Amino acid sequence: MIASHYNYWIAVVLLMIGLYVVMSHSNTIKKLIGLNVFQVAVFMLYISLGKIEGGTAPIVDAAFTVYSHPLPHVLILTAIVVGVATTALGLALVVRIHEAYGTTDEDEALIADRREAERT
Amino acid sequence: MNGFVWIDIVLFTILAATAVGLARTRQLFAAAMLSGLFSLTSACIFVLQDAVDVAFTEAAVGAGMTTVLFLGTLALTRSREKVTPPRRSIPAALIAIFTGGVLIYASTDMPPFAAADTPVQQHPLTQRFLDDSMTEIGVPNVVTSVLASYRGYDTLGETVVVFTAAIAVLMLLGRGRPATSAEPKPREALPQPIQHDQRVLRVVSKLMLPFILLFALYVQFHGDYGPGGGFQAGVIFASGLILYALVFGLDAARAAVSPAALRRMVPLGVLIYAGVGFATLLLGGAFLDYNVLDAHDPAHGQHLGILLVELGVGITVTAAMLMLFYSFAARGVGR
Amino acid sequence: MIAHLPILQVALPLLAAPLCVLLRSARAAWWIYLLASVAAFGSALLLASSVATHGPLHYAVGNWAPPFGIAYVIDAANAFVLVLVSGIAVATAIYAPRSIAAEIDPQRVYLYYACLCLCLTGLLGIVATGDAFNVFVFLEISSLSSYALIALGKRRQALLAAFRYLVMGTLGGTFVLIGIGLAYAVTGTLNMADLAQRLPALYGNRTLTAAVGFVSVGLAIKAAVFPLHAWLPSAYAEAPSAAGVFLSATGTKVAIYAFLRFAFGIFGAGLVFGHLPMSALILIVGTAAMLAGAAIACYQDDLKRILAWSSVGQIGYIVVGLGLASQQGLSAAFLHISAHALIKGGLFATAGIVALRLGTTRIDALAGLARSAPAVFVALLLGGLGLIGVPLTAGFVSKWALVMALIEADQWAVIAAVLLSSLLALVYVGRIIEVAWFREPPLLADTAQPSTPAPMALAMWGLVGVSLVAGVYAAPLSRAATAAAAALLGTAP
Amino acid sequence: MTALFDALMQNPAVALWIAPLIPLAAAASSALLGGRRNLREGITVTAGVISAALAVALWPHAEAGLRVTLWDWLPGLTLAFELEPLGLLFATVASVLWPITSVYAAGYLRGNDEQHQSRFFACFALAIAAAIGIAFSANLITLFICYELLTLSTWPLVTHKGNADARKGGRTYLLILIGTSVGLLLPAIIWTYVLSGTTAFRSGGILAGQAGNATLTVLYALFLFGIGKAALMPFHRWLPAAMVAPTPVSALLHAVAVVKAGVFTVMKVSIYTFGLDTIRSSGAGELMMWVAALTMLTTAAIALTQDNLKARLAYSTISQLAYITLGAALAVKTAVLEGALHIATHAVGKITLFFCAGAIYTAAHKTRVSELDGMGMRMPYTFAAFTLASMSIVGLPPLAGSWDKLLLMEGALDAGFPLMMGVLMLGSLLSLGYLLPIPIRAFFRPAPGAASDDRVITDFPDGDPPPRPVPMQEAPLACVVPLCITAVTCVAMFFLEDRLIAPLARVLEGP
Repeated sequence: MIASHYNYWIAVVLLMIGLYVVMSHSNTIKKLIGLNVFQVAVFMLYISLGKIEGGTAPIVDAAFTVYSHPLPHVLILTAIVVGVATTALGLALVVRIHEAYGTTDEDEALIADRREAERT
Repeated sequence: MNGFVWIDIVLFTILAATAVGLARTRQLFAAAMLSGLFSLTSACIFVLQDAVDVAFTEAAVGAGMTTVLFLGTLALTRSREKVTPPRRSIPAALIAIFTGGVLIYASTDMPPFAAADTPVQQHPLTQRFLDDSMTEIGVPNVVTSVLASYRGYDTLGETVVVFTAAIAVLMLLGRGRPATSAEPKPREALPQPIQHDQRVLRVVSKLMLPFILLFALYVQFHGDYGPGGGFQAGVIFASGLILYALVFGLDAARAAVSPAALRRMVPLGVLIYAGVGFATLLLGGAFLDYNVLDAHDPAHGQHLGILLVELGVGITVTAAMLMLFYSFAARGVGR
Repeated sequence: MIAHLPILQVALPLLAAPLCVLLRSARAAWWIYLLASVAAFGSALLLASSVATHGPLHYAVGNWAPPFGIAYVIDAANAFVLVLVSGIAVATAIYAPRSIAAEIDPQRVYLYYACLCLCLTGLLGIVATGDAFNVFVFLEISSLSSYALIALGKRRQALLAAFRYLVMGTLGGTFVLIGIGLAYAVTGTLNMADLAQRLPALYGNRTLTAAVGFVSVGLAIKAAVFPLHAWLPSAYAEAPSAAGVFLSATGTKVAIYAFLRFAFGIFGAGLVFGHLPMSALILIVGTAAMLAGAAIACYQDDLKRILAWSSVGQIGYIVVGLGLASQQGLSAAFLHISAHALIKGGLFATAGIVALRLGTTRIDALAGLARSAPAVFVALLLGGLGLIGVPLTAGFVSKWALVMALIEADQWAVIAAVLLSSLLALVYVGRIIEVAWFREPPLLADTAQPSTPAPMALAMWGLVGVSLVAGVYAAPLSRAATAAAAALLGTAP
Repeated sequence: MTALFDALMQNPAVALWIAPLIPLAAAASSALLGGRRNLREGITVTAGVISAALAVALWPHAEAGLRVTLWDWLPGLTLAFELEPLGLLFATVASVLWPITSVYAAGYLRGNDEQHQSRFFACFALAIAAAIGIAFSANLITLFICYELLTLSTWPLVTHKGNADARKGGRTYLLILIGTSVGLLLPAIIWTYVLSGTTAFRSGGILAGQAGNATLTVLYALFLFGIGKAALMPFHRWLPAAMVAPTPVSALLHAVAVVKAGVFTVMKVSIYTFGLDTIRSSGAGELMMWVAALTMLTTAAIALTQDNLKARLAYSTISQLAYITLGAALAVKTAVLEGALHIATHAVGKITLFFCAGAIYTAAHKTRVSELDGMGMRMPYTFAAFTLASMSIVGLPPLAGSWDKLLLMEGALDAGFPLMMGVLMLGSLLSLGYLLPIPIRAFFRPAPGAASDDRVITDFPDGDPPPRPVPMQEAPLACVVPLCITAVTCVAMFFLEDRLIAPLARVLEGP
């Protein structure tokens, strides 16, 4: 079990760290960093599905007969791009939030909003 | 147990240490760098697991582009975070542990890692992709044929995602000054020209730049035969120009590739990709059915189609990545 | 031509987005968006009628037969949602220009339309596809564009709302990705039909059970199902009005549709509702949603926030309907999907007009609205009655169907909750109406209110009017919902 | 016009369709005409006269069992109208009193210079449409829909003044009425549907043998409490809360539409959903009978303590409504006939009283009973009408109300509850106690301020008192004429009683 599944478990542990960072931190930049870790862990989970013992990269060549499965790779290529797109958009929002609130901290910004609402 | 296992263990240890360090540090700059390291290490693991294309992309995108964006943001904001109070950390830990627990539970019924008889390997898809694709499409890199043809529609969607991010960031940050500035300029923004005395850096960069761009073109057009393709090429091309901007200043880069041109290139790539789809429709085939592109030789049609859509991807990704960089960088200059 | 409609349905709005950016003119972008949504609506109608007469349509993208390529499958269930989403898109197109002109920097308007096109593309793509991973890709297109659409709200709160939505939404999307991955791990395929065929042999497999869990939680986040709703109220309340109309009417509904498709089209009702205690869980969650959403709505003091919280509650009705997993329950869910989309879209359109006229949507500012803007007020009133579920409105039709389904399932406690939450709806709608109708405006009210632009009024009345017609002539909608439910359950003729 | 009318009468089913459309059209035109007051009120009164004529003209067809399906809305949900004697009686009451109230309302609103008059007339007509819809409903669903429409359309009327008090009253009104209907009545309807598979009204009921006695008792209680408009305690609070409304609205609420819709629904459910035999045999009625009796006595006692004239009338209404509910719950023919008759007689009596209260307010701006001393001579017509109507409600012959009190006592005996006779007598005594002092004060006590004036005026050299020490100060003619008409009707109905209930009596006899 350990030898055949440790790959998955390490990905799960990384995923937990990423998820914890996203959920616990109120700093918006840190949240996005956590989100990245979380997503990379998921990518690892996927990629490990395609691996085959003794296989090689799925580039057909007369020298090889066993290839890892290409489909997870394709899916994760897509997912990586989605990830960077999300990060970019998130960071753009962080910059704007910092301009509008003077902070990159979600909780501080919420408090600022509440104060503003009380004043009016 | 072969030698790979030990490499695995070393890499996983680095990964775990990086992740823990990144979670614990309150220096956002350090966290961003660790996140880059994390991506790079995971790229190594992808290589070990035969996912060379993914590794390539993760290294370029995760370690390269994402880190640049993080640093760009940090230059505009502040780099320390507050201490996380227990009222946030305890529920978060519970959720993380629960999610992880469910996954561990799930993994107990997952097929053994790297076994040959897993459902994934046994499914007819495997044979189709690995054996038949050479006759159907004729591209040795199966990842490319799956990406651009079998699942070409997903890739169109993916290009659209990049396009979306680019216009969203353009909409949010624009290319001009911020509307309101909450606090005075915190410190030097990122892409000022590096001082003249750093001559070595300038010369070396200038020397490297053509090679980077050439390599990007190689990656773009050699994707059929080796790892690579539009995404990787696009990111590399953009990184080359970002390097140029870092060393010679944003204005120099903008003179070389103007933001206006980028604004046209981003949609152009998507248009090329979708245009291929509509062309195949008009030629009487299904959407993105490259076979109809060449009435006599379907395999040639596939080649042509893949070339075109990869070109579309490359254009959009290059332009989008560069545009993202410009947007963040220009925000800093404007202040 | 009909044969290619499934793909054109999604590809036309997709093509429209880059065109908007290339042409770089607000006016041209609007025309493109309008044409794209009209085209999408037209093809959705054609598809729906074709499906109704000839049965499901299959389309293999790239001419790769499934499961090797990506397939589109249109049946009565997704034709229903396609018509709804693209119809709302048309209404948004009519509504948007004046509203956007008032709220968005003119330099960015063309980008905004591009984002609307993209959001439409994403939502239609999720609905039309027959491939599990393709759902994720289009889910992300729609999500990314909606974050951007929301972030451009006038107040700074919009930025924060968009960011929180982004984090939650990405977690949700990634959860879906994990779920798809787990299902892929035990089957080796991504095609929905292929998955559905292979999964029954695996019932009881832990990986599969976890897959159901991850997909459900991920889509529940996207659908803002209580208690994963935290992102919704501020996101929809702070979004620019046009985006509010479109997203409030379609965003969560499509996520719910995706869940339906996963539950019935992939995992199978036997697994989700038979092997796993999902039905009980969904009923509890849905009941909690409709009570909590409506109760919190009563305490809000901003029109858009009331509407947004009310959405949290109304989603509860849909969720309860699908939790029953019966023909009646599902058709009630479909009915409420459409009824709520029309009503809430209409109400957000009204709120947008209020924002344009008064410059704010605070409840206190509505005083005297009935006299200063009688048409807007009447739309607000009719929409509000629909939210409560007063007879002769679409809201009643769907609630009636839901109650009948609950009776069939002997869920008396849930019926009590439905009635109680309708009463709560009466309270929050009553508050709005009372202020707008009976409270005298402050003496110094500026008399120079801008009048309602005709296109905005048209869109508002279109949505409210269709919801009323659907409430009175309920039979066609009811038939469509029944057919949609039958298609999902696999009992369609 | 008459030709059209004849044609309609040839085809009474169409008339059934049209009956609620007339007030709907009036509502629409009032809303659209806006400030053109004469035209607006002219149309309203004309529409009222037409629908009254229509209702009266339908009487010959009362037992024909006419039925029109409006449309099949959803599976299991058909909207349909049906003509039957009880419904026709209620429809007639509503549509005959509508034009009269409209005339009065026009006078009152102008006299008091009220705001939002168009909204008032539109909502008023809408309420009438809803009431007629309730009267002709062929099943519980149709009835429920019209019932809710009635609540919603009267809410703006209750909140008419728009100040904080009015809004608070409106909130109470809406919450209690919709709360009971959605929280109790709707579940009861659903339960009925589940038990019997239909919601149609059938002679003899649909629930006979469908459920056990305990279930039926609970269900009956759900219905009777759920029909909040019938104002059984403890759901009676909305009526006093609605006193903030202008007087013509109170007249509408108390006499024409709202409370009558409530007790009408009670009757209808008792006769056509449960069936009198079922109510009796299952014992379902017994509990509710005592609730009704308790309501009757308690609220009558409260009425005694109220100084505000309208509040006193409001509690009187609650008490009188309990007579009707009691009649239904006794579930014997005589008692049920009493209920039906009381719908009509109390409507005419109470509307007169409210008209009077409004006239007093318009002419003298007085709202309290204690301020009315000596007013009788200043407003002789008003107070004469008030006296007649009071006596009718108390049940003194030869006035309309006397028959139904008699019938109810007979019914109590028939049903085997002689004790109830005592309760009823006590109730009548209390009503005597809270109503008659008002005209007595007005006619026989000297006006407090006027007393000194009288002395000055009477101090004539020749010692003769002037023929009229207090000058007449009646309300505008538009107010006085309607109240005289209704007062006279109180007398006339004493003689018409037989005709009003004969068709219903035949239905109750059964085939």
